[in-house]
Amino acid sequence: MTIENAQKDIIDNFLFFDDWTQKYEYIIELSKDLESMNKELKSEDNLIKGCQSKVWLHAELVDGKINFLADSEAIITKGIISILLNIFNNRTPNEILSSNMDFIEKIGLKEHLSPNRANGLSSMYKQIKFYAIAFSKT
Amino acid sequence: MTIENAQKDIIDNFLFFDDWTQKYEYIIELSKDLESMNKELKSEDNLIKGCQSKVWLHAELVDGKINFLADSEAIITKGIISILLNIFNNRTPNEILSSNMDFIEKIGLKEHLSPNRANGLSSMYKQIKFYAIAFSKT
Amino acid sequence: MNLSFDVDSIRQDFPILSKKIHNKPLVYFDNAATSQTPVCVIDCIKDYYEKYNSNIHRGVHSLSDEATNAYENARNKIKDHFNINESKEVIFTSGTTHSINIVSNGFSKILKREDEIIVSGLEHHSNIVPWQMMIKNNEAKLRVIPLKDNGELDMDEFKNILSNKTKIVFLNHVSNALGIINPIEEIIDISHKNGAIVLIDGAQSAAHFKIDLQKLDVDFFTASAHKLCGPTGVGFLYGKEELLSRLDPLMGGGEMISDVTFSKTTYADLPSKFEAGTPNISGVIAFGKAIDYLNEIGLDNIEQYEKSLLEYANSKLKEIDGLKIYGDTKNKTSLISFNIDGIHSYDIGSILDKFGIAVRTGQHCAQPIMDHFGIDGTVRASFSFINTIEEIDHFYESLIKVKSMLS
Amino acid sequence: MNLSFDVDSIRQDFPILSKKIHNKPLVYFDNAATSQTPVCVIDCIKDYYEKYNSNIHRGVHSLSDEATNAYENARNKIKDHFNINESKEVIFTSGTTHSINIVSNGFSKILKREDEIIVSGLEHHSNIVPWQMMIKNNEAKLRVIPLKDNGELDMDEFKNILSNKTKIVFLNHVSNALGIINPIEEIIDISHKNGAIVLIDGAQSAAHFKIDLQKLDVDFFTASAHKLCGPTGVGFLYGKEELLSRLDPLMGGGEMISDVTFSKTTYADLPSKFEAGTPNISGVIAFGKAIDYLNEIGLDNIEQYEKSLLEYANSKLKEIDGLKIYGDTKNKTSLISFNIDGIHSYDIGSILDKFGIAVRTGQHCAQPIMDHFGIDGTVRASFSFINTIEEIDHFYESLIKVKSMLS
Ligand SMILES: Cc1ncc(COP(=O)(O)O)c(C=O)c1O
Ligand SMILES: Cc1ncc(COP(=O)(O)O)c(C=O)c1O
Repeated sequence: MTIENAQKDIIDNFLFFDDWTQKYEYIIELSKDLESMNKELKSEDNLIKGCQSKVWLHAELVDGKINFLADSEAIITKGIISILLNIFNNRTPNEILSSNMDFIEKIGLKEHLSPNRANGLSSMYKQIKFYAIAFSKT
Repeated sequence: MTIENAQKDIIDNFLFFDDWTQKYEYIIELSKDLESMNKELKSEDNLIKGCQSKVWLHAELVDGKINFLADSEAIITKGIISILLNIFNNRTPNEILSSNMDFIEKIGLKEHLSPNRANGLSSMYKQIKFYAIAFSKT
Repeated sequence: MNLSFDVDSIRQDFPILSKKIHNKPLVYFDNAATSQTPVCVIDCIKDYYEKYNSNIHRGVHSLSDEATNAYENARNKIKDHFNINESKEVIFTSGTTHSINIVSNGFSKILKREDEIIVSGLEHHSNIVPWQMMIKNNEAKLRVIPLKDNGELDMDEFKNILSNKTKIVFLNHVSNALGIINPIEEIIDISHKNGAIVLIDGAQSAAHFKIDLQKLDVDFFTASAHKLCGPTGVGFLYGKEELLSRLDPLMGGGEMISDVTFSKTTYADLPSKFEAGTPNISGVIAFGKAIDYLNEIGLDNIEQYEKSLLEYANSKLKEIDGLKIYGDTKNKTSLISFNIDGIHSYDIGSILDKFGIAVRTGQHCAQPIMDHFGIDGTVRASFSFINTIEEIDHFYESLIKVKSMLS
Repeated sequence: MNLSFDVDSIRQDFPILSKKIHNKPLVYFDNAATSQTPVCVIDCIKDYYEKYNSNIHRGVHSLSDEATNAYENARNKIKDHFNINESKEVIFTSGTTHSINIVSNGFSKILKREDEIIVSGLEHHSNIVPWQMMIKNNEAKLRVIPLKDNGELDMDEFKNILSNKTKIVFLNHVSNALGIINPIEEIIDISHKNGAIVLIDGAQSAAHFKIDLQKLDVDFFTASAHKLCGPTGVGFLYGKEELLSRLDPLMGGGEMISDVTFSKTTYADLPSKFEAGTPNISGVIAFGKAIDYLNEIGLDNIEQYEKSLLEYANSKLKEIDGLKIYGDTKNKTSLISFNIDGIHSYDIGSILDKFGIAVRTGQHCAQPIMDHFGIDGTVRASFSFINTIEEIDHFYESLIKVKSMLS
């Protein structure tokens, strides 16, 4: 499945919901799917700056694809990370670099895209791209 | 003549004028009445701070009364000084200290009373009072 | 409920209160971050730009006169409101942070290696960093008044660390993170007896009760307009004339000098010395208007009304299982800092927003206080006289829903 | 006359232009001191306080998001307008004076005793004092580019004093006292070849023609919103990222740090490092709006129209016997600084005010320039795109009357 298709799937999933409560309940559900992250990986180095709740993101290149591990203290943030990793995990650097984040607006989570440092989504995406750039050079 | 009466006289004089042009022409006339000030008296010490055009004020106590000498580079300022000295020259410190400046508003020169540092009238009056205080202590 | 206080009619003064957030009426509980602005203050700014916008001081024309008069008039309003001795002791700044930096920078050359500065453990960032920057220069020592378990300052420890080495004592009047009102009268008194100068940060106090600076006999005091129903980008620093005169200015520029040649500069008198460059003219004038507005309502009325809001909110919130309030002491302003067991403050804040409720979450620029309680942050609901009992009920009910969603 | 430029309809955008001064229509020729404010900028401020006033950054609620977005959006507008590489190179300040102090203070620890700073002889106070304050600390040397008889910088002398000791070259783009446009392209080029950093003060230039900072390759640049149709109390400092990163901040406070404990502080990234405390949020947002407004009219149109105003005013004023213009050079903005033989500038200004005409008189915060011409001050009439040929005619006729009254 391409990144685009994965994003479409998520948009479709969110189309089911009538109101924000259901959306948020779904996000909270998704947070539970997130693969757990080792304590050692929750290091200063992996901490993403610019998020109000702490967010850690770790990446490794395996067979040309990037494996992400991430976690957060806040459950909503965790749910959103889970959505992001659904899309960006196990992709090649190039796939990631040619992606965009328009789908966030389409699923009605635009507020999480704000440059406001309280919301970490744009910081997370930046960091994911940053890893992609770094690994595409290796 | 008391200070109050001198102020009344000036108010009366200004009542003659229909418009500001006449008032200003009168002020310019008055500037010529100002007793000339010796160059040595135009010293740094006698310079009044807070006026946009340079204003010097010198004072001496003679027989319990204060003799003022003043000058300015700007003719309008000089005219206004002339009005002030008409009122405050040759007065005892106490006379000066119990005076006020309401007449300025009455003759329509209120703009010159503004705390704006460009206009020196309030600074001049302050300085006159300052001398009065100083001499009342001697 | 205080009957002399008509909150419904007061709310009419605040255009923003008709705003909808996610289709819900805005419930603004972030007053400690910035206050909302009454229409008279907004109109005052509009009026300035429509009728007498002009650079001030040294201008020869009428507009400049009008703007200068209004600006200096605002200075007098601050002077009167805080019972300051002379208007030249009021320095307009761009806010509390700027004010504090003026003082810390000013003392940076006066203090020496053996000297000590005491800061409370209840401080906002803005109160710590300027002093850390300062002691890099003079190697003075920064000492901290520790907190007791409940979040109050440990006054015994304060007396212990205070000595004749102490040159400056420095703390906020009210903690922005907890709302605790510090015993500044006692601190000023003891500090003065030890020969130390006291700077009080009134950013969180000035909006909530009347303050008499001469009576306090404090050496420096500062607050920000944007927390006092005024505009952003303006505040004031009060300092005793004799002390202000001793300090070098933080910034150099027009107006703050009386004479310039390329080889020498003479500083102008107070307050100009500290007001380099074109100030926030409309902001200062509107700040004056905001002070008028607060006085029309009356700070005593505000204090009383807010106290009743706090009591009500306290009792409601304590009904919620697992909700823990930090700094729940007797002497505080209408602010509640809390957490709910097992739920992150960010999650609570995000979902409250969906209910139209604006609270702040996180560390509130006060990491050391968070460290004291061993937590990462709190939810901070800060009330003001524009809030109502009904809003607190809505807050309570929303919290119940948040809790059920998140646990 | 430029036909594509409809000054009458533009004047409708400025509410203050319907003001009467002493019963005469306001003729505002003090644009160099502060520009007037179009209704869209006033409405933008009103809108902020009525609809989304909130403290920015780190807020979890919608209002804070909205305000933060608008604030950062304004940063992008400044970036685009001045063709800056990255938005984090745009630091919001309280104005040009503040900006300059950030740079001079930042370099104060970097410069050493043997180092030199070159400042032009055409400077505003704000440009001299910060460096005088700075060299008190590091004993660097301040050197001055002298003026030629006509008021232009003596470029030969500049090349003479420039050496490998020169670390910083510092001048205004346009002189506020005379309106002369300095050859900054050449100065930047020569300075860079000598390894010196250049800071340009654009307070008097940015309103009058288009400026491309990447093309100029200047190291630092600053301007004030209140001279750009924006509000008071806000401006910006541009700096190349690498240089800004090297400088310590002028002020410490919230937002400008990423980590605080009582023992250590880590500065945050750009631009936050230099934006301590709550900024002038409404001011910054309205500054962005003002930039939009100027771009709607088009700075090229403004430049051309103002040029025609200047030419006309120049030719009229020169008809007046005994009137002497200072800095009457080819390359200047629409500003005329003059005296009339035997009459003090203050007298001229006072009486012009009675005719509704606002000019500035005195030294224009530029005593050294006055000393250069051996005068005490001038009358300064500074025009902008809101002025008309008819206003200049009225100015001319009023000057004739002033002259007859005063001589
Ligand atoms: C050339 C120049 N530099 C600096 C300034 C100071 O700007 P501000 O007062 O906005 O800080 C001015 C303002 O008059 C100016 O004309
Ligand atoms: C106690 C305290 N001090 C200082 C500040 C900083 O004030 P400003 O951001 O207006 O400079 C704040 C603002 O949050 C505060 O709460």
